[in-house]
Amino acid sequence: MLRYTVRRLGQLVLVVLVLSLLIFAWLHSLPGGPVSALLGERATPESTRALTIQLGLDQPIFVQYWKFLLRALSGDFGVSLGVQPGASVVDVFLTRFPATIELSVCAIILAIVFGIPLGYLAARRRGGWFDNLSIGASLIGVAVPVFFLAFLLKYIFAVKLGILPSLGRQDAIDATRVTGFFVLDGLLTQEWDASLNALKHLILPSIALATIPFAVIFRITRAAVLDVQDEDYVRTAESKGLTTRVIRARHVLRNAMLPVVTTIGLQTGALLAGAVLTEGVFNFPGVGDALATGFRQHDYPMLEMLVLVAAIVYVLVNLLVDLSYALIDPRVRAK
Amino acid sequence: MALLEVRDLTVQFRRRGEEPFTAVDGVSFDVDPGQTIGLVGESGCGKSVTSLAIMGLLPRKGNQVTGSVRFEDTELLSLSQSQMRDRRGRDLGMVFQDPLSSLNPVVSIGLQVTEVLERHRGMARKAAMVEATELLDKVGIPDPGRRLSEYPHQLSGGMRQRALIAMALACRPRLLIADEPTTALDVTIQAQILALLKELVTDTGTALIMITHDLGVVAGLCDEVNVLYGGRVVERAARHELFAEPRHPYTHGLLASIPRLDAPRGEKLVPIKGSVADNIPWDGACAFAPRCPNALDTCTQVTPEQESLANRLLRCHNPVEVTA
Amino acid sequence: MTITSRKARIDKLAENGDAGVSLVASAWRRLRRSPVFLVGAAIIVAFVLIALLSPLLAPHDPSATLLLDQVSKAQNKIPDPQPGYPLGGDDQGRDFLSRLLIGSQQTLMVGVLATLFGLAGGLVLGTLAGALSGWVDTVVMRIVDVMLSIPSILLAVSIAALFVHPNQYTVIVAVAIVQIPVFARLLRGSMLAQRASDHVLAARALGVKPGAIVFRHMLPNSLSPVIVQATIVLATSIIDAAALSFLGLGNPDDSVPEWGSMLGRSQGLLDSHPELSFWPACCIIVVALGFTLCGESLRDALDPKNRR
Amino acid sequence: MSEPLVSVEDVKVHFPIKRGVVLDRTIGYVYAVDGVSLTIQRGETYGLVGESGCGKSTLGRGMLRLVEPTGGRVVFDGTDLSALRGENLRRMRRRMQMVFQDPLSSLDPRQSVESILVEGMRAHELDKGREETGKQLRELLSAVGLPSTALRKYPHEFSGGQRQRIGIARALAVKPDLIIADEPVSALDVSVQAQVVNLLEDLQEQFGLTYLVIAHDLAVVRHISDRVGVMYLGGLVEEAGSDELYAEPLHPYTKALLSAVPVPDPLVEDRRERILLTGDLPSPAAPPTGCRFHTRCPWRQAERCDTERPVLREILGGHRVACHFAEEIRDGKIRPHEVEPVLVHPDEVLIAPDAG
Amino acid sequence: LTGCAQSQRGDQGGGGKTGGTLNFGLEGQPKLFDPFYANEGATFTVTHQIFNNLVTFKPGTTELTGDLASSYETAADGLSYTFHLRAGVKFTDGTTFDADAVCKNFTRWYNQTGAGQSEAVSQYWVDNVGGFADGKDPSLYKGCQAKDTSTAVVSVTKTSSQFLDLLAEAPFAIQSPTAMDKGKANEVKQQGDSFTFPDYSNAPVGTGPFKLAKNDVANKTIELVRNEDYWGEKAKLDKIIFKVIGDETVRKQELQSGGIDGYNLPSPADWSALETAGYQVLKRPVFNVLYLGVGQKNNASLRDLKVRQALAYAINRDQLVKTQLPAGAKVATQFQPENVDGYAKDVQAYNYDLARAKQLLNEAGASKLSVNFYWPSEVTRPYMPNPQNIYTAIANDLKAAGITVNAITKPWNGGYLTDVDQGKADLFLLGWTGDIPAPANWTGTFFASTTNRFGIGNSPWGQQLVDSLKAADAEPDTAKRTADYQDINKKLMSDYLPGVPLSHSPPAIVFKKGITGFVPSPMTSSEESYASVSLG
Ligand SMILES: Nc1ncnc2c1ncn2[C@@H]1O[C@H](COP(=O)(O)OP(=O)(O)OP(=O)(O)O)[C@@H](O)[C@H]1O
Ligand SMILES: Nc1ncnc2c1ncn2[C@@H]1O[C@H](COP(=O)(O)OP(=O)(O)OP(=O)(O)O)[C@@H](O)[C@H]1O
Ligand SMILES: [Mg+2]
Ligand SMILES: [Mg+2]
Ligand code: NI
Repeated sequence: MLRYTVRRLGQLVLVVLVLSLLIFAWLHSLPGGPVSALLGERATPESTRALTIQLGLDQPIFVQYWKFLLRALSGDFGVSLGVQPGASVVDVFLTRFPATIELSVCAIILAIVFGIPLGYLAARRRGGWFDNLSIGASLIGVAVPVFFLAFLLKYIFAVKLGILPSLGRQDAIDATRVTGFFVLDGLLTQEWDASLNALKHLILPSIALATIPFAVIFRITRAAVLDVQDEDYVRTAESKGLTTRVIRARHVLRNAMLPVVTTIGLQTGALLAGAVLTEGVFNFPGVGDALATGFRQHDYPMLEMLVLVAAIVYVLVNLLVDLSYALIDPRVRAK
Repeated sequence: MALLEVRDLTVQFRRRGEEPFTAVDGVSFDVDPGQTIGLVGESGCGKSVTSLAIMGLLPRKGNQVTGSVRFEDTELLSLSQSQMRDRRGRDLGMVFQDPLSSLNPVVSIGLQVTEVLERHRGMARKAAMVEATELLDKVGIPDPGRRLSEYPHQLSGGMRQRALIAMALACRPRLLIADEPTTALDVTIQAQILALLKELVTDTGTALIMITHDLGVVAGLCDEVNVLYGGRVVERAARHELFAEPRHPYTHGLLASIPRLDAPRGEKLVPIKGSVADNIPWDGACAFAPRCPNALDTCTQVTPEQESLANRLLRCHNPVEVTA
Repeated sequence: MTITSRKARIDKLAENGDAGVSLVASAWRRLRRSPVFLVGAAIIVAFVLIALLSPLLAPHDPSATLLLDQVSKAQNKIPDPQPGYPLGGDDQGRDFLSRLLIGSQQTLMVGVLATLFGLAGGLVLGTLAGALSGWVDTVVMRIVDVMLSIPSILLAVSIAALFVHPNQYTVIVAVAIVQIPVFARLLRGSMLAQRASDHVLAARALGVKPGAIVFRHMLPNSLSPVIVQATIVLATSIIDAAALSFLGLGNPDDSVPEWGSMLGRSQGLLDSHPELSFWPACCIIVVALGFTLCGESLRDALDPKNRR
Repeated sequence: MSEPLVSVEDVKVHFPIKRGVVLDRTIGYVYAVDGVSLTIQRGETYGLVGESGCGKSTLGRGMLRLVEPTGGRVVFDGTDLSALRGENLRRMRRRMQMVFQDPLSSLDPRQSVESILVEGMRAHELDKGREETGKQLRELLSAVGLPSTALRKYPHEFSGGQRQRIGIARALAVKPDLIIADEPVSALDVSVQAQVVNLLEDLQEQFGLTYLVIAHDLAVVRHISDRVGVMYLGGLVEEAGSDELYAEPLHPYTKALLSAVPVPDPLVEDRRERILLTGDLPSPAAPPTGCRFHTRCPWRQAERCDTERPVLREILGGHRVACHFAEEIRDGKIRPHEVEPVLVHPDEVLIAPDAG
Repeated sequence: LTGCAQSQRGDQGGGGKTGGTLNFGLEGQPKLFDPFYANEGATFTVTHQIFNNLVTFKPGTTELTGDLASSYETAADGLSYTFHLRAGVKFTDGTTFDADAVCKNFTRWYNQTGAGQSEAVSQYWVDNVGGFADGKDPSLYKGCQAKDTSTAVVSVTKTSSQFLDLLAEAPFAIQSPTAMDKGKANEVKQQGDSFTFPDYSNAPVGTGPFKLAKNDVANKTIELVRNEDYWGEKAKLDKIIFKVIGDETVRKQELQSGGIDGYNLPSPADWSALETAGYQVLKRPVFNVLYLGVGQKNNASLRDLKVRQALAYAINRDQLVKTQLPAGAKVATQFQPENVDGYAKDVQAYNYDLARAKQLLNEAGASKLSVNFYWPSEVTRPYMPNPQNIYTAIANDLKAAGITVNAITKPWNGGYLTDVDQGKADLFLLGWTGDIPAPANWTGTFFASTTNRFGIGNSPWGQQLVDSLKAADAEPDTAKRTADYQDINKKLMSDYLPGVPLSHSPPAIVFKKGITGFVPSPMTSSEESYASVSLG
């Protein structure tokens, strides 16, 4: 197990290095960039040239990369140009990451809480109207562009009905910040309404974000339960005269959970990407929004860091899933 | 009175948009306590379906079971699902063909054994564990205490099958159905398992229904043998009679087509022509007729009825003559 | 150790497909009876027909600002439905129906080209890796691993953002590149399964030339999971392309209409002119649904479990 | 007869077990075939039996260089196969063919029977014109007992026995000298099994073929083979003429194997004295030291069996056995004893002691 | 604007109740709160509430008036300015405001070193005043002298039409010298590809009606509270919460869902809908220009005046303004709006005339003219609410005139500005929102050098234009200067035509019903005060 973990982490380092080089080279070969971001439309050719030299952007790309790498290794990824100009990219990331984590956790919880039971029910009522209905819903769920759904949700529940807040993480109430996780902060400082307020702000974005993971988890659960139901060992369990409850819980669900756990991991990883599409709609100050804004404004330092972090998080989440998989599946654990 | 009386057991599979398919067609036999009954036949002749029908384990949808299966005084077919659950594992045990896929890969062997004990004998986990250790020991698993916390993939094929047998026997059922318990195993392991089964049957007086396609297995183990073809019993006899003088052309053909270790070499095998796929429905004909060397015209016109001869039951218009 | 990641899922799909090919005919028979497939196929056929015939069907030039005089930013006016313009105009006075109809072409192109490019790239890489094995395999798969270690939308977004001249083709390229590693991995998985299979072994034993083994035996038999994936990619690439448009990384020039960008651009007018978002969104959803339905039923049909 | 067609000299096939932190390292080997020597005479049928996983298939494949042997030589009709490369090897393949266990998976599901059969002919330029080829194909089909209408059909449209016939026809199409049949009947129903066995025998007569038949069913092997080799854990433990082997098995493993095969005759079964082996086949990745069989052998003797690997030695004419005490056992000088079963964990790949 | 102007600060706004919190949708995240280092509107919107300048514009107008200086005068030679400072004013950290404080601010600006001298950091200073104390580049600023506590004299190296106006601009707000010293306000550092700013930039101290209370980056909100010790009329609101919402549509929806009470820069397309829904859409007087730039560097045909005139005739600007631009937008006749000094009434007009355009092209031998046309994607500017639509409209017009148009589009910061700056564009869309009503800030900026975007150096009149602009700026006599600029504007439209002025569009700001006291300024948010705003 340990060996495996080390191996995966080793691969991660490789991935990150290659990725950083690619991203850096690519981003820096584009026109514009820091200079035009800093000077804006008031730039003149003279000032542009001067600033380019001042920032060292006229140097060969590998020199720049080497400098970037050295700085990055000391934890300095530069200063944001567009997302939150002037702030250190790492700081921006640190203030925004909790937001995305909060959102993703909420979304994945929603997806799991609805996906697994519904998937299980659909499998049990295979071919029935409930099954067909929920399959249809999940197929449509995948076909609807996330950002459109987000828009629609916001339009209906925030703008038209006004029952939920339409944007942000929290209203501008007096809330003490401890960890940066607003819901958690409220609980820690016993500012219940701060937590509640933050939770309310999470509802719509996390529903939008949860649709795809929900649909996927639902379908995988359903398929897995169907598969497992026909397995020989379920028949064995039946032949032992076990109660339905035991058969379902111990023999069907526990096995069906194996692929579901994998899926949950994958989807959690993909949520980061989904956040790029939803956070903007809800003006949710997370890394997804930072990415989208970063791309739009060519905020290079921000992007360099975020893409790398996204890759790292994604790989780590997958590693975590693999490890948790090993916890459930003794066949994997053994090796 | 017999322990298990199967009368006219018929299983029909119905699929939407397809002709109903009769997999088991009026099968009847009795099993007495302590007796070992063999069900033999080639792939697809309905052996497994018969056993599953007795156990009430056929899929809930898409099939129709008629006839009667009496276990002691109870009509099993008319029991409700939950009543059947109480019986299974306690009165009726079953062992399946593929020991790996028949064991739950993510549940420890110990739990898989103890759960039967807990369910039917109301034992507490601790006591059940002790009992399970004994059971594993009894079926010949070395170092049973340690095996309890292991998982199926950590055992070899033979050990897995032993574990399965231990589970089936945990509550000392009066009837054990073994559906090709050795097909997936090597000959040396097969010999171990067969010896184990034999020993268990004689020791506990459990009745055993042995399902197999291997006539050799039956020859050493069963008191009475039913030969199935196309879902019907075509011949039944005590094993000595059956092997000494097979009357049904199918049984005869099977025996002639198997190379025997003890027969002198150089003799050509006599295969049955065609394959199982060539059989025809039983109504208005003999299903075996297209492959039968003895086939008469009537064979394709009249369904042969089951006849009771002196030492056997036979379903054939033109049985093989007894030689010598 | 089982690697239970996206990679593993892809590999799993590859395994399933391996056994599934043999009964293409029976799969087809099952497909024809599957209502899911029929609905999906009907949608796709209609969509393709519309795309092909749209120049004939469209009542007007989609880029002509025919109703420009009815547009007024100041009064938030866009042309209403009127004779000759059943759906009215967009915010530049262009016939909305024509744009929707012609938009299907671009959308189809995005879907088909992105899938084809992804497929082609994946085929090349996957075949190389699966057929040659050894260090080629290692190198190719490491590249694929790097690509797979970034969430797909993110990868697409990154790639799209890197083009100096964003246009409709850059969108396609971005969406396609993301699919390459998926296809490559899938194909390599099946190819390896095929390589180990008895019929390939038999061909080798017969002395069939290596090239012929790869192209006549391994590749054709490895394709079915790839085809299933391709159908699903058709759907996702259309949605992904729409997402890119939404993020402002799509084709900025809308003289050639495309549903994704039509949707992306009309979000701001959602409350005053919902129809401008509604129609393109509907079209995207329906078409994506069509491909998804086909893909899903195809997957089911080819699943060896369902075979009897 | 009695001129060797193939001789296998100390062939080894070791599959590396790879594992590593970043790059894979070989941490051990599966000793699938570990030093097998045998000769097959022209025109004879050589049977190879043994339990699952003992390396029968691997040996067969190693002989055809379908897997690369780690060591040893295979000499086919005077040519050292291990020296052949590329095109030469490919040309050589025409003369030695293989028939597989699973009749369905060994046929390309996307090719019609015709193209399956023609493919090999084309590879070796045996298809001379349309008509000639057509004629050849029809002859081929009738030889294996299939109607000529089969040509246009696809493998899945046939029954198991028929598929196996196609597999055989494919091998025959290139007019080989040697056919290695890897469990040709294991997947078939008993009734069909006999048909295929008869077919193989007929074809041998008709075309003067040499066979290596691999099977785990001793009865089948004994039935069709002239000579039988018994394998255990990668090595040949006994080799004898088929009747001699049955009449007087010398190796304890062969004895056990023979006694374990059920015979469809209650009279025999009732009287039979079984030698029950305990435990399971050890993992080929960590084979026992000394005699591979010593962990399960009821005749095992202290020291020597555990440490010294017995070589295959000829005891009687043509009867070879790899057991230190074969004669003593035969003569009843050593009595069998109880054996404590040793547990074998199937999926666990242990690092072999000698792998470093 | 010479002579003395009495300040009448804080007497408008009328009634309206006091107290309450205003939630306002800000269009961007302020980079920092030290206005001297800032260069964009969102920052100035906030800092303008925290600081005062020496002088300011009368609310809602372009007319200069005193602020912290109750009165001021310009010397006759135009080389020095005397400011009479308001007494009894204190910075919110308790520091007294006096002439010394004023001079310390000037000295600070002038004495920037290192990274602080970068145009990316002290952009307004570098662009408008020039160099620093180290003398590397010439500077307009010469010195500041505290005559007595309430009189400060600022001297310049040459006369400038815009110097006073400049001092009213947000970057030149007067900040507390003690706070700046304490917070090491000048320690700007270059880090990687950008710059970082000292702590002071997040804890600014001014004399304004509000104080910065909280900047919650994690929640993208900025909180200002009333300065209870304000020297003028105290703010009515207790608190202003700026919520940073980058997307225009999102701002609108937040207003509709009640999360904010108003926001800056509503999309022109929403104006009427918002008004119908009962919101107040306050339009600012026009103070910007959108033009179609013509680059002469690449494409030789474009160096021909006839071709450029043909372009001007070919574009149907009336229709463009009517269909694509907000209510109140006007067709631009020249490169500056009416309310900027030097506006010329009788410039050559280019009314839509397709035939004329074709004829001119023929005459110039450019009937097969082919141009690349740059337009920026993913950006909206107050003068250019939807670049794509505007591009489409113009491109259609040009095509109608037989011109081949190759569209090139790039993201604003991702190549568009760079390419345009480097003269790669034949045609490009760009505009300007003025900082001050001095013409030097308009035409003076556009055509300040011959190597600019328009590539006017490729025409013989290029240098002439640059020189005449310099001369006009240095003219101390107001009337003469105005005439000079009018003359330049006329020539620009008749003889030079370096681009086609398209439109002036009024940007707007929207508030919920009932909110009163807000006075929109032509110079947009950086000159608007929330002190007089009341929740009604
Ligand atoms: N659930 C089912 N639905 C439809 N048909 C079925 C089902 N189960 C079994 N059958 C059919 O019933 C027939 C008898 O099957 P059964 O499994 O009893 O054969 P068997 O004798 O056990 O063969 P084998 O030796 O291969 O196990 C077969 O033709 C099979 O296809
Ligand atoms: N390609 C391979 N890589 C690694 N190990 C292999 C490979 N092929 C076979 N083995 C291992 O080599 C050993 C011998 O395998 P082989 O297939 O030759 O056995 P067999 O005697 O044919 O068994 P069976 O009767 O099951 O076919 C087995 O333990 C198997 O797991
Ligand atoms: Mg069965
Ligand atoms: Mg084998
Ligand atoms: Ni592990």
